[in-house]
Amino acid sequence: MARLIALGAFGDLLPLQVGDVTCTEVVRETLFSVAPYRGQQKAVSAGLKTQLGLTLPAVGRRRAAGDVICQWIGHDAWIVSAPVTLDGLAAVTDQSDGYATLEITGASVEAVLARLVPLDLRSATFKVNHTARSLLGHLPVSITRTGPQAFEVMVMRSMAASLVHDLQEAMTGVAARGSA
Amino acid sequence: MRLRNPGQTVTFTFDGKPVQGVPGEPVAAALLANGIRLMGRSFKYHRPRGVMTAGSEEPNALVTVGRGAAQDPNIRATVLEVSDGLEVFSQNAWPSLRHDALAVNDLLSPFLGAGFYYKTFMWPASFWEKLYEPVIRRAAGLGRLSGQASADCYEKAFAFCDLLVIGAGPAGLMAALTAGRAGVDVILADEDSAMGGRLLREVEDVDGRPAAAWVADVLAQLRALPNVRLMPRTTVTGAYDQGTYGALERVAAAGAPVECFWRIVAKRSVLCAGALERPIAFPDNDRPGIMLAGAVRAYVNRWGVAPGRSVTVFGNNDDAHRTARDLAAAGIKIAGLIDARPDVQVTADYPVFTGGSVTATAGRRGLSSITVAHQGGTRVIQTDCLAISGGWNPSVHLTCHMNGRPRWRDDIAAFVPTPDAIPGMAVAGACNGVFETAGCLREGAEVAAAIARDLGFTAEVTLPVAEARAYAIAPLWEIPGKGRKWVDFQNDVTTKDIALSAQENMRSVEHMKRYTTQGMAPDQGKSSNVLALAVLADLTGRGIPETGTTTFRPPFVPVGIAAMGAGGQGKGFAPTRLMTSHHATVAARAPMIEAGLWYRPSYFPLEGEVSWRQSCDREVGYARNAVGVCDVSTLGKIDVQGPDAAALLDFVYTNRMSTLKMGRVRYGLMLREDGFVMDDGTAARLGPDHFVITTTTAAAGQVMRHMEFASQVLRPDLDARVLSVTDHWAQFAVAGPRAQVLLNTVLDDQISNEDWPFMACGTVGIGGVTGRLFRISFSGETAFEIAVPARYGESLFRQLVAQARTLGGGPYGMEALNVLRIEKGLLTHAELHGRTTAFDLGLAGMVSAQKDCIGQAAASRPGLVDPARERLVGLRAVEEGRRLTAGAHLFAKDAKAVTANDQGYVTSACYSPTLDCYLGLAFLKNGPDRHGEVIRMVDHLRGVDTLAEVCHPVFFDPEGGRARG
Amino acid sequence: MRIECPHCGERDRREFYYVGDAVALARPAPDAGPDAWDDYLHNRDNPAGDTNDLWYHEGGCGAWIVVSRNTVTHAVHRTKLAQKAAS
Amino acid sequence: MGYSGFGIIKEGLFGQKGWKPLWRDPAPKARYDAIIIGGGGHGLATAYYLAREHGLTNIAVLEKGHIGSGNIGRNTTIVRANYFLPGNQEFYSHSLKLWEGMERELNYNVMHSQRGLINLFHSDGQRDAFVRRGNAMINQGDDAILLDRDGVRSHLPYLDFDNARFPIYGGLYHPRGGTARHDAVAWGYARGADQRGVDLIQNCEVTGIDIENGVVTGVQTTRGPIKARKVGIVTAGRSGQVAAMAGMRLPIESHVLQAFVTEGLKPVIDHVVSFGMGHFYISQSDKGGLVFGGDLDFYASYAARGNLPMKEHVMEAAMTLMPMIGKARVLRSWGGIMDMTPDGSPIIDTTPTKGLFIDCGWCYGGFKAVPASGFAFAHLMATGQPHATAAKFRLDRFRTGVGLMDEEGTGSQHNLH
Repeated sequence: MARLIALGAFGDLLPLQVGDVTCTEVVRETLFSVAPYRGQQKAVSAGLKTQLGLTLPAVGRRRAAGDVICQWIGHDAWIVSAPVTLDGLAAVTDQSDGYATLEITGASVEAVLARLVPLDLRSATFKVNHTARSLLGHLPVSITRTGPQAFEVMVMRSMAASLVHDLQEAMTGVAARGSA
Repeated sequence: MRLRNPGQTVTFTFDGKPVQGVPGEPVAAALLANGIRLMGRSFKYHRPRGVMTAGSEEPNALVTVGRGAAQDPNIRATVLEVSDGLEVFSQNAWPSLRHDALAVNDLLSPFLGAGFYYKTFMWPASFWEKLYEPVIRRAAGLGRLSGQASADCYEKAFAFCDLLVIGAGPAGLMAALTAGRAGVDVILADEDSAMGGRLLREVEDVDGRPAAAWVADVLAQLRALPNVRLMPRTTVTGAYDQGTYGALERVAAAGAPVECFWRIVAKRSVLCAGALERPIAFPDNDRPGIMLAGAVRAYVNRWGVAPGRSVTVFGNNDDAHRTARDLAAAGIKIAGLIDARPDVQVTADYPVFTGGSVTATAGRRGLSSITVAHQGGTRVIQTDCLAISGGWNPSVHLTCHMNGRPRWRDDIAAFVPTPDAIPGMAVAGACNGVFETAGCLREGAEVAAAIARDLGFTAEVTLPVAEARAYAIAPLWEIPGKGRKWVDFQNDVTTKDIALSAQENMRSVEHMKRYTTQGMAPDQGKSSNVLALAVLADLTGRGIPETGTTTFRPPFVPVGIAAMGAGGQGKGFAPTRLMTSHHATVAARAPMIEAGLWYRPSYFPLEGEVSWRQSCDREVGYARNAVGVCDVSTLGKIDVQGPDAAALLDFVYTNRMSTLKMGRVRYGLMLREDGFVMDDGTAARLGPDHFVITTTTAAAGQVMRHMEFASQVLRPDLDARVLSVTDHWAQFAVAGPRAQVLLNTVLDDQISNEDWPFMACGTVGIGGVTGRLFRISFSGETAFEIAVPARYGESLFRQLVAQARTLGGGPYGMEALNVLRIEKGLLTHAELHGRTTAFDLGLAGMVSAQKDCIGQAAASRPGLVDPARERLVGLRAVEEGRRLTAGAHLFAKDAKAVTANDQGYVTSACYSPTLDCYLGLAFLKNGPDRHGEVIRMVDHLRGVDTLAEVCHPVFFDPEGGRARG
Repeated sequence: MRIECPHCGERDRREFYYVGDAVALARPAPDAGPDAWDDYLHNRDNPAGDTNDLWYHEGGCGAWIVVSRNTVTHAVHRTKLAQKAAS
Repeated sequence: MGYSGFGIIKEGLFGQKGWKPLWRDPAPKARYDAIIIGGGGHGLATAYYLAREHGLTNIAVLEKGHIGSGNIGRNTTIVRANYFLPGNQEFYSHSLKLWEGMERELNYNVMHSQRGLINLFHSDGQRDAFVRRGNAMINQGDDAILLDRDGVRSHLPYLDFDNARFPIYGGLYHPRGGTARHDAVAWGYARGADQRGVDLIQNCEVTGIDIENGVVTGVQTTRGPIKARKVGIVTAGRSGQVAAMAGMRLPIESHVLQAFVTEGLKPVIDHVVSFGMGHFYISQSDKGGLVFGGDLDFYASYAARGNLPMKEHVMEAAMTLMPMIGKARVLRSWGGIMDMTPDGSPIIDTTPTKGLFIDCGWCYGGFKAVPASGFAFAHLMATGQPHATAAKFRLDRFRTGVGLMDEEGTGSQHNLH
């Protein structure tokens, strides 16, 4: 009989602070991807409303109800942070351990991300609860603005160390400039 | 000589000698201030050279900065800012800048004209690599790399804006101000350390104030606008598609990355890059002390440095007079002004020669005198600085980056940009051929206002009062007469070279460029291109427009590889993917090897083992005799769900998956549409509409893309969803006769052979955690793969390994895995290398003829099913002690090892501890028909030449009884 | 180079994988014969001008996209989801 | 006139007045025995060998721009014979032999420098694949040496052996590989062809191919119609357009490949180095510039210019492999139009139109092939039979699947070779 110990995705790499920017691990017990079958998007949205109190957000958006989030994650797919039952309506796949997620915050956070992400993440164009799939350096990521100076970055769990490496390099460069 | 009290100074060194400089000024200014005119040697003839310009276009004053790993060659002394302790060295001179041995080339110049090397150095053949080329290479080149990695940091970044203004001279400042006030999101980038462009260099008033004061005022206004971002020290280096621009920033902050390469995305842009002055071709026009007139004014007006004590000015336009005026105002002696235009009326208290030209110069290491031919005769003038102005060339470079061709304007004797050469880019000011301040200010403002309105803003144009006067120029390219007249100073190309090029029918401008090397030096012909093609046009009798230009290409200024490649150094080049067992594996001292982006253990050495083979053989024994544990999480895992999931799998796999029973796994083969094998793996059916398939580690990304392609592009009629779950699951192979025993130590419910037959799959509990169990084997043994959510991966791995050790087993790495699979004739990408078919692999039976699948049609091409193809076989070494090696080629037993006799090649080979002999997998012509034949295997590279017996590729347990156990 | 993803908006070229001509949308029947399959797999109009080709938003949302663009100027005229173009 | 060191001295003393044009600028005649469309390296070499090997001198090369304005003047100048698949092996082996005699044959110094090429590998699997290649090279009579990590270090001490993302396991060393001055190859063949009577006609764009009853009769050009019973298409990235004039659809997609050169530097890289994992290759020109490149931009293009992502990727590869290169500055980048085939190997063949021949599909490896391509294409045009070294470069191999030469193993996606 085994006794399995759960470990975080980032090990002891986080938290990390350089200059005025800090990265901390975001832990969500469960994550499920939801990919509605053909013609079932409305039904899926209704199902989520009933079960989680959240409907499917638009492309490029996240919705939250309390701790539960529902976020667009790609072509015809969303991700929710609580178990859902959508039999026959959508492909629901357990991704609870598929991602490493961190939050990056601080006054220079946009400058740090501008070193790595080929998106206009300035607050005028990329607002709170806007989410995008893109690259961070060479890593495929999902990036969401969670506050005026805060973003959440999700990366494939196996790439967690690379994510921290790339962010740390950018954070160090930005901090050394004094102000960006 | 300094014209004003410098105040605070810093000390740097030039070739080891201390020099005083003023913070912020370029090294070239400091050297001139200290009377140092000789700053470099030319590329080919090693001619003494001084500074010629005051900007990044400098062809002569290239220096090396720093030493050791920090050594930085080919830095423009006109851009490099002085700082305390800066070490500056001249380059391309030996033993010293003053006494350069290779200056002998200058004496040999009659023999070293354009393209001389194409005509000689051909005999004897071997002398090229041994003698001629090494000598040429040593003489050529400019600065020297240290050969070591620098410790300096570089970075890259992205920026976005509505409007990118390129250049902060009068046009750029007005453009940024006008658009910025309108509320447009503006980036203003300028390559200088201070913004203002020409206004910092010229003596004139704007809005009733000295121009520099007006600039300061505008910059203050711009800084106060939150929608305007100022990027000084930032050169826009290239224009790319859809409004993407490259830009290089020289970061000023100490300790910060030294350079940042920006990718700027702009809805619109305005090019306000100004203009570059051009020289005139007259004999020996390259001596230190001969400078462009605008540069002379910049040193005098901006930096307060006199480039000479007795200055002469030579030009074909009014800037010559402006130069003399500024020099006189600064109290510098003017030894003469030569205006090539005969009809100019000038009164001045210095000698003026209208209709004159400079016909000779003297002074080996610095100008001492010039000879002037004028309407009244010839005169020799003693002078240590000659300011020349052949007119201005608009900086059209960026507008040519998308193959735009500039057009010639006769009235200003210059090329100007073709409108809309870059989509979204407008052009304003001097780079558009407007050579007076008022016009630049107006054009910058008006162009920006129009863009602002286009973008939906309300813009007003408010213009300051400024100098407005016509640009009066009489084209003058080459002064007639004998002597060498430099056109391309950097590459030592003279008018004679261009003439020889034309004489040899290298008359197209591209041929001339490539034959003479004009325009191919670091300055990319910024000062020489127009002059060169004008000279060529004269020689060929074609006009300048007909002659045309060569193409300006990015980057506008040279960009360091470290800047554009920032982040790539070391491990930054590609992501690394780590298995959940990574730390435990490293702790076990397993050497890690790359598998795609992943790191996997090669083997797990035990105390006392001295070679990898010992460890490998032991680990093979675990699986064959006890139990081995291997992390296989790197294999791609793709979840396929939906009403048509089975149909989609039938379409992407050669064999049928729709007939697979729930709770069962099937081996599957995927083809590319061209009929060759793409990948193999397994499909497990978890529910009626739910499968999880595995891919090889190497092909995981490709298969995912392929599945999406099949689903979205080829079969959108099928309702199925495809998702990678590779990272969610940590998955471990447990292989060996005691695999089941081991599993039962960790599983919540005991399993038996009856419940979990070969190729069964299902859900299991491990310490209360829900996992998956697959009874599949890549070793030929009784084997399972057990999967748990990744957060539990490390924990499960440690427990499996610990339990395995108690059962006489342990972890195994890639080496053992490879041996185990070769013994069983199982395939990896050594065999699935993209050129092999199911037929070649003996798997033709897996290609169902009853249904359509990707690759099926093309796989039936005659060339893909020819029995004579190289097809998979096993090889068993037959000579005692002789190994088989992967990469060796195969020949008939008595044939010579030459291409004509080539029968195939070995893809995988190993020593099999199980069978105590060397085994190989190979592709052999007609292979399956040749079992039992002894063939010759030759690996020239490794020095192996041996015999092997052809056999079936499954060497061990061919009946497969062990896996079914 | 920037390409409009129908989901994500205009994105940098680095986020995309390119496969080639959108001929892929017109996959022949299995029994269409060697010439049809040869054309499909190998032969291309390869225009110096406007073309339709297939891109995959691999570093983004994972959509396959038909891009109408010009091979000489690199102008991008239109894009649409391959899923819609194909069905 | 012949070129020699003596000539250099004589002309140096007498003001260079004696040098003659490298080629004439003849007006096109109404009729030739054969026409070559395309005045690039392959076309000029074809004309040269038609004249020299087959005595066909009443021929013209039609070039829409200037001689050598295509990929011959845009490549990274690498010359090698390190292929491993039948068809390619014998062809490139032949080509390298022609290179080795080229300068004396053409009396023109193309600066062919056999400085050695090292292909690096980064895993055991890659080593085995390179061993297969190296053994094929030796079977073919060419040279190859397997270097281990220390062997690579002795040649290339400046590589990052400690921190590179993909560690250096070793390399395949091809001592006879090297570089040449690309433009000079075009000029040398042009001069040689011209001396043998070939008309090189610049600024003459072919606008149509005349075919009567399935037989070629001549071409239409911007300088008027020209008759010929044999026409060879040698137009690289533009092959699709020209072939379309004859109603052909080719297995070719045209792609942009970028290349880069740095400012002049004192000797620092003495070999040609190729980094397969990073798709990066580099050598140093005799003038001192580091000449390097990487992969295609990967999208079909005729723009002869590329975009930033691939530039950055190439520079990042340089930085992980040889970080000492960081302070070298790129002064120019450009692009060529690559005629990519579905297996990455070329086509030298007849066409369905009698008298019309085609030589294309060189992908981004055409430079080293110039002499053998010209040699084989001339043989095909003159005799109607493929030359033994190029017999496998068949147009129909894709339809039949017979004799595919997919060195990369990436299959029928044009941009992956």
